Amino acid sequence: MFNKLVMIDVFKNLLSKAKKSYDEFNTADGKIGDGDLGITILNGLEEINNNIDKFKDDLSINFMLCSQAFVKKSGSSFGTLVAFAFMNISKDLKGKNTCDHEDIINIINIAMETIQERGKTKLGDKTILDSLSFILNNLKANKNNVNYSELFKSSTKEALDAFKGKKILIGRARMFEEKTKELDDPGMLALSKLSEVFK
Amino acid sequence: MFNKLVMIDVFKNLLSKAKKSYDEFNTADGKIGDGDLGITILNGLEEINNNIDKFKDDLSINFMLCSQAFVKKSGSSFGTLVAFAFMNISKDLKGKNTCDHEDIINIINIAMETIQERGKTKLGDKTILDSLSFILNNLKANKNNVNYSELFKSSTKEALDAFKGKKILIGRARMFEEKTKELDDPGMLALSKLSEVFK
Amino acid sequence: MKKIINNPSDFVEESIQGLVISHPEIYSFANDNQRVIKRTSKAKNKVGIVSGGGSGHLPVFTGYVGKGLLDACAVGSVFASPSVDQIASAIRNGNNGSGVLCVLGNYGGDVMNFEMACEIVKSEGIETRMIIVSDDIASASNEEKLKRRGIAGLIFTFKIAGASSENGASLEEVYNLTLKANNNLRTIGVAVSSCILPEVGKPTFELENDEIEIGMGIHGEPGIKREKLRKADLLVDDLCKIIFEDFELSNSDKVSIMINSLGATPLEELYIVSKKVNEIFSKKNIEIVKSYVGRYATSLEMAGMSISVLKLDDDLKKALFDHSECPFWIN
Amino acid sequence: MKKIINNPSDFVEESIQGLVISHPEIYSFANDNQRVIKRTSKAKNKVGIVSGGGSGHLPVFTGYVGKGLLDACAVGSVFASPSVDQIASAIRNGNNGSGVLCVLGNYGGDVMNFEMACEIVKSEGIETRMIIVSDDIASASNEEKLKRRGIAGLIFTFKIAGASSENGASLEEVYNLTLKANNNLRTIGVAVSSCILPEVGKPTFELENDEIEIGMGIHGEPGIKREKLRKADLLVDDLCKIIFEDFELSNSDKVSIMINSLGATPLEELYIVSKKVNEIFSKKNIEIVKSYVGRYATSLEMAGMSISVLKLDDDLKKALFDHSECPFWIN
Ligand SMILES: Nc1ncnc2c1ncn2[C@@H]1O[C@H](COP(=O)(O)OP(=O)(O)O)[C@@H](O)[C@H]1O
Ligand SMILES: Nc1ncnc2c1ncn2[C@@H]1O[C@H](COP(=O)(O)OP(=O)(O)O)[C@@H](O)[C@H]1O
Ligand SMILES: [Mg+2]
Ligand SMILES: [Mg+2]
Ligand SMILES: [Mg+2]
Ligand SMILES: [Mg+2]
Repeated sequence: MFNKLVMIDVFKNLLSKAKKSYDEFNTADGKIGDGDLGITILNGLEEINNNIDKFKDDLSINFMLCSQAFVKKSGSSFGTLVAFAFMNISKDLKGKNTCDHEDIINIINIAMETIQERGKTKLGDKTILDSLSFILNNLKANKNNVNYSELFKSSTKEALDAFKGKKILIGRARMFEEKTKELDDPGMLALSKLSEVFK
Repeated sequence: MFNKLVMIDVFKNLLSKAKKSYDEFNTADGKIGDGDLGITILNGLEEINNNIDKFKDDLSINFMLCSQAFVKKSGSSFGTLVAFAFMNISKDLKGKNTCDHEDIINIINIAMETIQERGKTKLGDKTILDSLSFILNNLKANKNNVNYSELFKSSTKEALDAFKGKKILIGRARMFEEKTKELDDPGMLALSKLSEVFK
Repeated sequence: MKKIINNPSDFVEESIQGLVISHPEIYSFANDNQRVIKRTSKAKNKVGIVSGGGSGHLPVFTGYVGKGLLDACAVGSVFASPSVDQIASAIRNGNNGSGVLCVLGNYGGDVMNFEMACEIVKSEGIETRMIIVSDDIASASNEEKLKRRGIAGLIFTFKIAGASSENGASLEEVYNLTLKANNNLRTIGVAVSSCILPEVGKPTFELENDEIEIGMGIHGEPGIKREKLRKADLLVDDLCKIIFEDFELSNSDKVSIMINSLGATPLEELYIVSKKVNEIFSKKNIEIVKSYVGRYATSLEMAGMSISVLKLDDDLKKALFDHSECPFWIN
Repeated sequence: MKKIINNPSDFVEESIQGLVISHPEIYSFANDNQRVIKRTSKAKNKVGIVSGGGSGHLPVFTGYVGKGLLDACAVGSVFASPSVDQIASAIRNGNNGSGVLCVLGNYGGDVMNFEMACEIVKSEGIETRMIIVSDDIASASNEEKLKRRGIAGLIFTFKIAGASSENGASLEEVYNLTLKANNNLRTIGVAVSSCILPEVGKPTFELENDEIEIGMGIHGEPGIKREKLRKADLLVDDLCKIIFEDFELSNSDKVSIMINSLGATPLEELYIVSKKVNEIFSKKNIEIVKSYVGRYATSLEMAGMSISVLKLDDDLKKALFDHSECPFWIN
């Protein structure tokens, strides 16, 4: 069950993972973009952790804090999309202190809708949207005794594998055409690495 | 005896020496100035050698060509002073095809006057003027069977030695005060190195 | 590259404070947001022109605030979009009661944040339109021109929008003229060495000693190809070929060009480039009505340059030459 | 530092050709000399203002040709004085029948060549005076101010001389006002990395990764001391101290300042410096009437910057703000 304490734990772990993967994320982004994905993720997570003692039982408040952290610290696409997603999740969770499986499905759904709307992305463009859709499908397929840690890890990995050999169709990467076939989308890669911390 | 053929020979040798000493002169000048003394000397001598087939028996014409070469190729103090000196020497040698010992004394005299006038330099400022004055004195002291090569070499070397421990009092170097005591004046150093080619 | 800075985290704040304190007659801080710069003498009854984007590109973006150019600008962190808040404040401050045209470069974060900010101010009664500048040939094919990034050509659109609004045009009219400018605009750039982000402290990318990158973006995003460094004339030939392949220009056309340094590349080199560009255009009988040569859109101390071409008609030409007041644009 | 150039030996010719072809309304070649740039619209009946010096410092020297600034300029090779011929031609071309003021930096080659050129044109009936600009505090003690080099402060003297001549002052009057400007002028600079001469192909000097050189000249001549790189505010504090020790400025004084990049140092850093300078001066109650921040006198792609202070009286202030026309000076 997801609640304030789990959320605090997750974001602490995410931060330490982001520190370790800082160079890897920047480098992956640098191959096809401006090389700031590590900065974006680290800055956002640091700012969340700076505010983690403001976390309340009401998860809505916490997601709003997370959104504000990314708004404040990031000006890159990834950070902006995450900020918008957290904001919409926050709105949806108003008054909620815990999340069950259905709520988690709902959260992923909201994130995906936000990214589609704001990022003007479609499924199949080889972005974080596709990683989320693998998570969503697996969440829907497994309702009992879910090991979320394993599910996130394997879903984001599956997504990476599924898109090997496909072109990235959005963002800065788009212009590299063939070259992007061999490369992982940096955002999808980051989600996969970061998923390793889920409990 | 100094004539057109000797002059051609001297300038050919000076050029090959200047090529070898290019870095040394730049570096010496770089310690206290803008590091272009090697460039100045090499460019000027290259331009002279480019025009060396225009040399005539009339030495006046040749010195004017030398002056024009330095005017054209150099904008640094050393090159400008040399250009002015060559011009005044040219004026003085009008119609002359050969120079004897007294003429050579006269040439050095004219060069020194030019430098004093144009460069607003005094003897003792630790510049090429002082090297020339050592040459002049030795020319005056030795009138018979002079080995000019040796005389130029030893005079310019004496000048360098005499000014060790003294401050440079003119040009860009002046501002370094104490530091210039340990350093040779780059112009004096260049004259000393270049003198090694005189026959 | 050694930087003359204080704490890297204060880099943006201090540099825009310096901008405002150095030119108080032109720039002022918005009252409600220290990342928003507005004109010191606010305009009246004209369409507001607002931009915003990452820092590290001065004079882009905020340097172009001034009469006849931008009314207000939101200042992001180095190479990062300003936040929705900041952009919304810039729009409010740039609004003179006649609607606001937002002119921005085509970057994911910027576009999303501007869209959001426009939605917010709409609910406050401010009408907005958006021009997403997309002049960088290297960043997408001609068929996908709308997906191209915005680089040095941005400045032309600022000038056109600013002049048009100053002349009393309506939001619709300003939008249309600026859209025409963006459609008539092409830029192709080349980077020869990297810059260093103050917070990162090492070069964003590395190029070999004899390598250049055609089409590199102003954040160090990879370009279309890495090639050998070659003589300026050959390079300019190739760059102009890329422009002409993308952009049909004919005999009687009039254009303005901008030869822009990414930072470290000195004016002397830009003029060597400009000479060749002028020769190439003149051979094609395309008239260069005006050349801008200098540092108009930079990437900190990156070395490299870009060539921009704006095809002019009478309206665009008039707007380009109209009076403006800002330390980075000479009429 | 990779250069976008053709043959190094064509560097100067091509860059000034580019300058002229890019801004034909401002600059023209002299008919008699391809190393002399003159105003496209020649002035009438005013004192001519002529400068000259080495290339590699754009906009200095020749970029400042234009109405209200220089009438003509002789262009030397990179970091080298123009020849006597070239200077004499510049004086002839800059002469409008009312005598010519030569304004140049204090460098051995330049001074000697200008003196010689002045003698030559005198025999042709052109009256000249010379102002040898000497603003660089680092290059000589206060007692020997006349021996100081001329660096970024040069531009102030161009502007003052140009404005004064444009207003119809006599040669004597223009000379006196420009001399006052030179006496009221101080500059102190710092280099953080070297440039590369096109013909040499390697850095003129090397600084350690954490080293800066206070007082380095614009040709890479050593400065007064090598120190550790430090925060911008501390550095500016020290540089201002050097200025105030040399130059008594008091409570009610009005000044103009120029924060000049040697080339690679970006505008953002200059504004961080300008912010601090403004704060320091404001604490001393010295009024900064106008700040110029940008690349006014460069050394190719050298990194570093200088701070110049011009103390103003009413005449100087008026001349500073007078109208002028050139791509590198905004009124
Ligand atoms: N419009 C979009 N829709 C979905 N995902 C996107 C979009 N733009 C970027 N991303 C994701 O973010 C990652 C890049 O993030 P980031 O470095 O922040 O972009 P940038 O620096 O170009 O603004 C991409 O790999 C992709 O997964
Ligand atoms: N005014 C002067 N009088 C005599 N010699 C001078 C003068 N100025 C320079 N020199 C000589 O020239 C040398 C430096 O030459 P150069 O590099 O051409 O100077 P710069 O580059 O500073 O113009 C000095 O070492 C000195 O010997
Ligand atoms: Mg990125
Ligand atoms: Mg980014
Ligand atoms: Mg020298
Ligand atoms: Mg020199």
